[in-house]
Amino acid sequence: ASQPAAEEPAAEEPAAEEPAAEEPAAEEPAAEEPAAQIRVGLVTDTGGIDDKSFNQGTWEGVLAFAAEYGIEDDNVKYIQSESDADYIPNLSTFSDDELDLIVAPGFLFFDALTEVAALYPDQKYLLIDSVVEADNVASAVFAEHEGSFLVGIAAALKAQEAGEDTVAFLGGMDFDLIQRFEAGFEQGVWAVDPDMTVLVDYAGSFSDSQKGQTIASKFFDDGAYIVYHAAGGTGNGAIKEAKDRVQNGEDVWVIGVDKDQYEDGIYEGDKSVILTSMMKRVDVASYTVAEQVLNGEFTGGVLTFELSNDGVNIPQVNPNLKDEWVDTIMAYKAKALSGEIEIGMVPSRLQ
Amino acid sequence: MDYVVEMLNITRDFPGIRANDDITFQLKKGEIHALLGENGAGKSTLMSILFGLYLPTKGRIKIKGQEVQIHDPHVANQLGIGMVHQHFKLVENFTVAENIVLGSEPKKSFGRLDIEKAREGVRETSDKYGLKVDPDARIEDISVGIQQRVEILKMLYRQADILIFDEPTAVLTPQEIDDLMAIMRAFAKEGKSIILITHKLKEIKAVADTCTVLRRGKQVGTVKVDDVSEKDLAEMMVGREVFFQVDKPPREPGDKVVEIKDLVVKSNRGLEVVKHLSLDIHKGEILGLAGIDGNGQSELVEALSGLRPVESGQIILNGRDLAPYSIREVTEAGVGHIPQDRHKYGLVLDFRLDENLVLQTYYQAPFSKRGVLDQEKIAEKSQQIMEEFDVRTGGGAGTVARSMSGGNQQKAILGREIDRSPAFLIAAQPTRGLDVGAIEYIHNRLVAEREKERAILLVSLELDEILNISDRIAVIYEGKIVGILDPEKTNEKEIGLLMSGSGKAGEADE
Amino acid sequence: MNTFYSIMTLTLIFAAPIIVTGLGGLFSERSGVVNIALEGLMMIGAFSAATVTVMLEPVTAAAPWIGLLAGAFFGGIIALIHAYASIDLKADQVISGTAINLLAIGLTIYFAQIFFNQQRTDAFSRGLVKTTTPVLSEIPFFGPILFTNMYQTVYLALLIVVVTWFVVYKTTFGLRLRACGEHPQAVDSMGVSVRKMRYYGVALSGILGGLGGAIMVLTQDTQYTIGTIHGTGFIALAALIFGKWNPWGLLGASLFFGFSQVFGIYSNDFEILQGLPQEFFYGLPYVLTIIALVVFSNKSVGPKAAGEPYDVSKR
Amino acid sequence: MSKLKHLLLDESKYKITVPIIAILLSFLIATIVMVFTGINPVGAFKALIRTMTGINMDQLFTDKMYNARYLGEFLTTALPITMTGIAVAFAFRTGLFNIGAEGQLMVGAMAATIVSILLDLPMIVHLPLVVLSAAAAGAAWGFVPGFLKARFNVHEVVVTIMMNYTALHMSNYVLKSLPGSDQVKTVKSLPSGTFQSDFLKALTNNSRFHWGFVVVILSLIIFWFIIEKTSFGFELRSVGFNPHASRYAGMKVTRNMVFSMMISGAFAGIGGAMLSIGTFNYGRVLVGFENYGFDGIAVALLGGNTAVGVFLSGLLFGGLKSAQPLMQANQIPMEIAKIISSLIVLFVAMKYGFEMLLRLYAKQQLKEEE
Ligand SMILES: Nc1ncnc2c1ncn2[C@@H]1O[C@H](COP(=O)(O)OP(=O)(O)OP(=O)(O)O)[C@@H](O)[C@H]1O
Ligand SMILES: Nc1ncnc2c1ncn2[C@@H]1O[C@H](COP(=O)(O)OP(=O)(O)OP(=O)(O)O)[C@@H](O)[C@H]1O
Ligand SMILES: [Mg+2]
Ligand SMILES: [Mg+2]
Repeated sequence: ASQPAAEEPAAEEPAAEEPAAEEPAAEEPAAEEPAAQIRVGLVTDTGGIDDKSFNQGTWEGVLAFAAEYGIEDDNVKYIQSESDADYIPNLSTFSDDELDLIVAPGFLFFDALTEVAALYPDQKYLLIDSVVEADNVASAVFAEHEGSFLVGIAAALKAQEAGEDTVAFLGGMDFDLIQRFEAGFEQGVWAVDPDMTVLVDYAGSFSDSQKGQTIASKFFDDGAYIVYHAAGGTGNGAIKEAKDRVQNGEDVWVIGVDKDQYEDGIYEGDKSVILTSMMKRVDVASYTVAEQVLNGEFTGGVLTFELSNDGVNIPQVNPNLKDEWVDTIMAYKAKALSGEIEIGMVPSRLQ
Repeated sequence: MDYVVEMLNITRDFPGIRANDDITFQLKKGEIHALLGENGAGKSTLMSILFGLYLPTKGRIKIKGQEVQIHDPHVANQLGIGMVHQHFKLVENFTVAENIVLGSEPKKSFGRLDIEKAREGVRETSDKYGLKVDPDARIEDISVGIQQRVEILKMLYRQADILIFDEPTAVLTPQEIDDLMAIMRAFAKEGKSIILITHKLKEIKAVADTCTVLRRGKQVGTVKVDDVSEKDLAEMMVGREVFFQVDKPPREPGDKVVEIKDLVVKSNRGLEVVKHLSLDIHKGEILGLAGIDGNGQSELVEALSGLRPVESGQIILNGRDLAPYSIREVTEAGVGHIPQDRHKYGLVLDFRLDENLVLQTYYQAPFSKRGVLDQEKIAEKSQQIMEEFDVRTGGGAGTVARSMSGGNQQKAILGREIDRSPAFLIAAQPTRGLDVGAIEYIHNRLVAEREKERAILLVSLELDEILNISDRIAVIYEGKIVGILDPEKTNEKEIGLLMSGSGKAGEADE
Repeated sequence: MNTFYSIMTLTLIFAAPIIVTGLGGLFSERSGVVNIALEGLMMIGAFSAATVTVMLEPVTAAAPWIGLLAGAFFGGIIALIHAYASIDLKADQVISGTAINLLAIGLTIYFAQIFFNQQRTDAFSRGLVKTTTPVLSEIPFFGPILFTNMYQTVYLALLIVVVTWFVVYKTTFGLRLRACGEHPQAVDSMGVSVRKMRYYGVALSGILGGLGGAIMVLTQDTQYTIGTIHGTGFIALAALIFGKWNPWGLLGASLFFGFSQVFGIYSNDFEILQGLPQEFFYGLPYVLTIIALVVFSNKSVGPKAAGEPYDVSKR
Repeated sequence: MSKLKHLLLDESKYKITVPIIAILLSFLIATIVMVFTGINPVGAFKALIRTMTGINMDQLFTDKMYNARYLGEFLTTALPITMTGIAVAFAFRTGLFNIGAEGQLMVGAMAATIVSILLDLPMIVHLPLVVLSAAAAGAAWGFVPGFLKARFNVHEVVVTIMMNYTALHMSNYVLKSLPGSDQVKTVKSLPSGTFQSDFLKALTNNSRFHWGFVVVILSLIIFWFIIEKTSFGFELRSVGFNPHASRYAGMKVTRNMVFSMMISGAFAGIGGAMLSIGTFNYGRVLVGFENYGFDGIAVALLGGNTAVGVFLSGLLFGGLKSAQPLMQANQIPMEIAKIISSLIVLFVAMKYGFEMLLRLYAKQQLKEEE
């Protein structure tokens, strides 16, 4: 299996629909033989490889790739930016070192990568979440609205069961990337129950858990039963608020984002406030492109990760979802894949 | 042995200076022992050693026959030593009682301060010695004289029987000085022993039994006060003959230079403290302004030098009204001002001496051309003032003012103000805290300026000084001039009466 | 009304770390040592508390409370550097404080990398938990504000206000402490060691600053990161000045700061305010502080000797 | 006595020896911390050398040994913090503590961005206009604390801290409102309004080194000239040391205090231009402070608040700052660089302590000789 060895339950999933690249099963190296080597470098933003988010996911993809193909430790490295002023120098450092693939996670790298990619036309780059039009850059984009649609359905089903009529969406920053999460979520909710209220707020930051907690508190006080967050570290505050309230006897839930956040929501034994999560597989993106480079198949251009190739999805295991709900969700997913349902990218408030 | 304090062969070094050099000081029980010396002679240092603020470099101390190590003031307190410092050590926003008990507070449970008990203790002690002080008054609201009583009460509250007074009269009015002298005598009679540091020979003659004289850190001698004259003491202190009377040739006053007409000035608190005051000062004249502190002298001086706005009235200098002028315009119009607080106003202590000497003129030619300073010209000017006014420093014109001695700082200010050749020179307490040598020099310089046809206003709390060098004496009381006197034809008594509002009882010690 | 109660409850929660840290600053400044290092002390406290909580969580349910103690302890330790520099070595207190702030950024994240191999601590799974007190929460008005979904550390903060007021104004220790900030020479000449009093003051500021940081991370965050404290120490300093170095004034000022932060987040809910940009609400408390400082400027005199190294020979 | 001893004991050289001791001691302690926490310190020094000289110690005598880009990037990093260093030093020399360089830098960056984006002028007019507007914005931001201190006696430290936050939120709002901006940045500045230089880029192997360095050098000279040489500087210093005596001497205390803070703010504002039209060429919406103000305090202190000192310490702190990514890449927690910086500040603040120790040492030496 070439599935990234991430910690989440999803890692056990058999790689039925591995995205984009062909399965290089035949080339799996025997342990004794020295494996073919490429050098991969990740330039992080100021968050570092342990940010439980983008940088970490991307790095896990790189590590999984290295483990799978026997790439030596020295050949995968990362360099951390101390501020955004470091993006260009750090990308340049790896470019000067002539690494085979240089990965930049996140749209924040757009300018820096545009500039550096032009200066080093012989280097290969991967940019996540944003598109740089250059032959030597692969741009990975995700259909966040599609994944969010699925968790919207889960939220509505759970709320219906509890007799609640309000759910909420907490966004990091109010721009089109995050608005896609919002759009998908509300469509999912309304697909199940058009009368349900979806509260929306944006924190203006991806790293302010204090604010996340406060907004979640506000949501819950205003009657929200479930909060879906697409806010990185800010969302951790929302999870904390839910945990506090649940331990205090209230019944509230949070839907995680980017990876399976079940663990983060555990408040007692193995009980978690995380209803489900909208997984955005950045690890798959870095893994896939690294594989392309190793196999000499790197083409650059835009790679889209979506429902159809499991680039976005809900976790394989959802202890807090009833099986019948999962079935319902899968049914909607099939409709979306078949084109029966169109999932829009713009939230209703902006239409 | 009947000595209560014996400081034997005390030496104390500071970086670069030996402040006390092998000094032996002995105090008998019930005695008032004066400590005399020029500025920087080492008096405060010696007493700080006794009080535990500094440790001696060498030497031994015995208290009541016991050899002791006084390594901090707490030990001194326990040995019964109390000190009234030259600058009061009172917490301004605390009450009298809080200040007095600080450090040895009566306590209740939970470490609570027993303020009732404190108050009572204070009242008891103050009643016993007739020091009328309200224990609940805040320090910032009471007069300097009362503050000093609080300092004294602090010692008494701790049952001190060895009392040190460092220049206690410098800040007091004549009446308060008399009261203090009486209090000291009462203490001595009761068996307390007193050390009195002062520059005022008259006071030594008035209350002290014994006097120890220091000069440049060395002990010159210890004498019975009754056996010597003021002149003898002064000579011991300075090491040469001293003339108390300034040699001042008589002269006819010239034209009016300054005309103060109907001047009204307000204090910081917004009260009128100079009330429709009128006064003339003539060319070639020293006009002495006598008065008890707080009768509007400071505000008058500040108004004259432009530092304080004038409410109404005029200050006419050679025909021009300065009242609406800014400080700089007043300065440029030819007013020189030796300020009373030389550290606050007179000098930028962190500047070099040469920078201080051009403090008002730095922007003018030749010191500055098109906004750029000419260091050479500034250096030349400093050299000239330093030579002319005998300003002595460790490192020449480049010395930082903070490290200069008080006397030399004052000479530098005097030199700077006189050198600007002002038509009108205001000297506010120009000799406060200085030793007789320095005082003599400054008096002579002021008289010399008079010879150069300048108008000089001398503001002083010292009647001696006023009587000594003034050509005319104006007495100020509650913001008004209440009398103009001829120094030849008046005496301290008459001035004193006028200063206290023509002698009406009760008003003088407000 | 619901919204009102929510805002009030959150205001108290936001204010708690400001109050506790500000009181720390009060002890230090009352003793005569300016403490601009509060921010750094909070960081140290928050880091220690988060680390201890993460490590002890599997062992004991009391982990967050032990974390609070650890925060206070390490805050106190680091404050001693400030004390040594500014009391014994007569360093400029503002500069020494600035250095501590910078040091705290470096130290906390450095040790996070050593302990956790990442630039933040691991996330603790619970931290402190909001509680609704039975019975008391039924009290009209106060119940929903004070006893519903409230952290117990808020009660702790309010308790420390009372204790501080008592210590500073009612005890002999307080008398000496205040005197040190006003006129250290006076204290010294009465045989009380200024050095010792100032060490107490600064150490207390570290203990309370550390505790403030610990409260902040355990109630308002899920792990310690470089952004956990985000300027709250400076806000505490402003609250101290705004509150005129008085525990009750400080309480009021802290509530004001807490309120304005919460209000910024709630501003969307009020229709008339929706036209205003979020940044307006983010910036408002700071602008208001400046205005308040100006309005109260004539009386806002802090401890007179704060900021000056104590010099025995100074007259 | 050896030469080194001589130098150590010379009181007049304390101004130089104490900062050097502070630097050495800081590095020493940081090394000890690294060793005790199981980190090999060699990598940290290699990273520092590589960023500050461009020489890669791991690739000596290969074609990858030298890369001028590092040098260029390091200098680029040093520029804004040298500017905030000048700002803080200038205020210090006039008796004020400017902890608000951060905010002044932000509004400077904001103003530079606005003018460089919205105006389309020939470079000869445009660029100076951009720099001046950055200076003006910084000065305006410095005016507030200066004025409030002078007029209402409100402590400048607190006001500047508040002004920093105000600057953060205001400039974020303004930048986001500019035409074409998104949530995190503005559109690019017009080339005529930036410091960017193909020549300098080529010279330093495509680093972002830019013409801003000329402005920094000029600022250092202006700083030195105003403070040391002019009667205006005399007045500013005098007011800083003793406002009472300065008023007595006829100087306008209020006005001078305000001027001090404004000039200081202008320097910091130009520091902002170093970022927005130098390092970057667009305006950035910031999540939080970037500590340029604190770096400036460190630079000013270590540099003894003199022009030459600020120049040298600006380079040192610039090096420490730009070496951090390489440190992290070498498995060294990059915060060690921050620990070093803060220790330097701490030790410089403790200078009296060091001077005391040196004097003690001198005394001992004398005794031994006797
Ligand atoms: N803390 C100190 N450090 C260095 N030198 C000092 C210190 N205190 C006093 N000196 C020096 O010691 C000498 C004696 O000073 P001291 O204050 O004892 O004089 P004094 O006789 O009390 O003077 P005054 O009449 O002005 O009060 C002076 O030359 C002074 O410069
Ligand atoms: N800390 C110190 N270090 C060095 N010299 C000092 C120190 N403090 C005081 N001096 C010196 O002690 C001497 C006397 O100082 P002092 O302050 O008593 O002067 P003064 O003219 O008597 O002032 P005051 O008006 O306060 O009585 C001066 O030579 C002064 O320079
Ligand atoms: Mg003295
Ligand atoms: Mg004196």
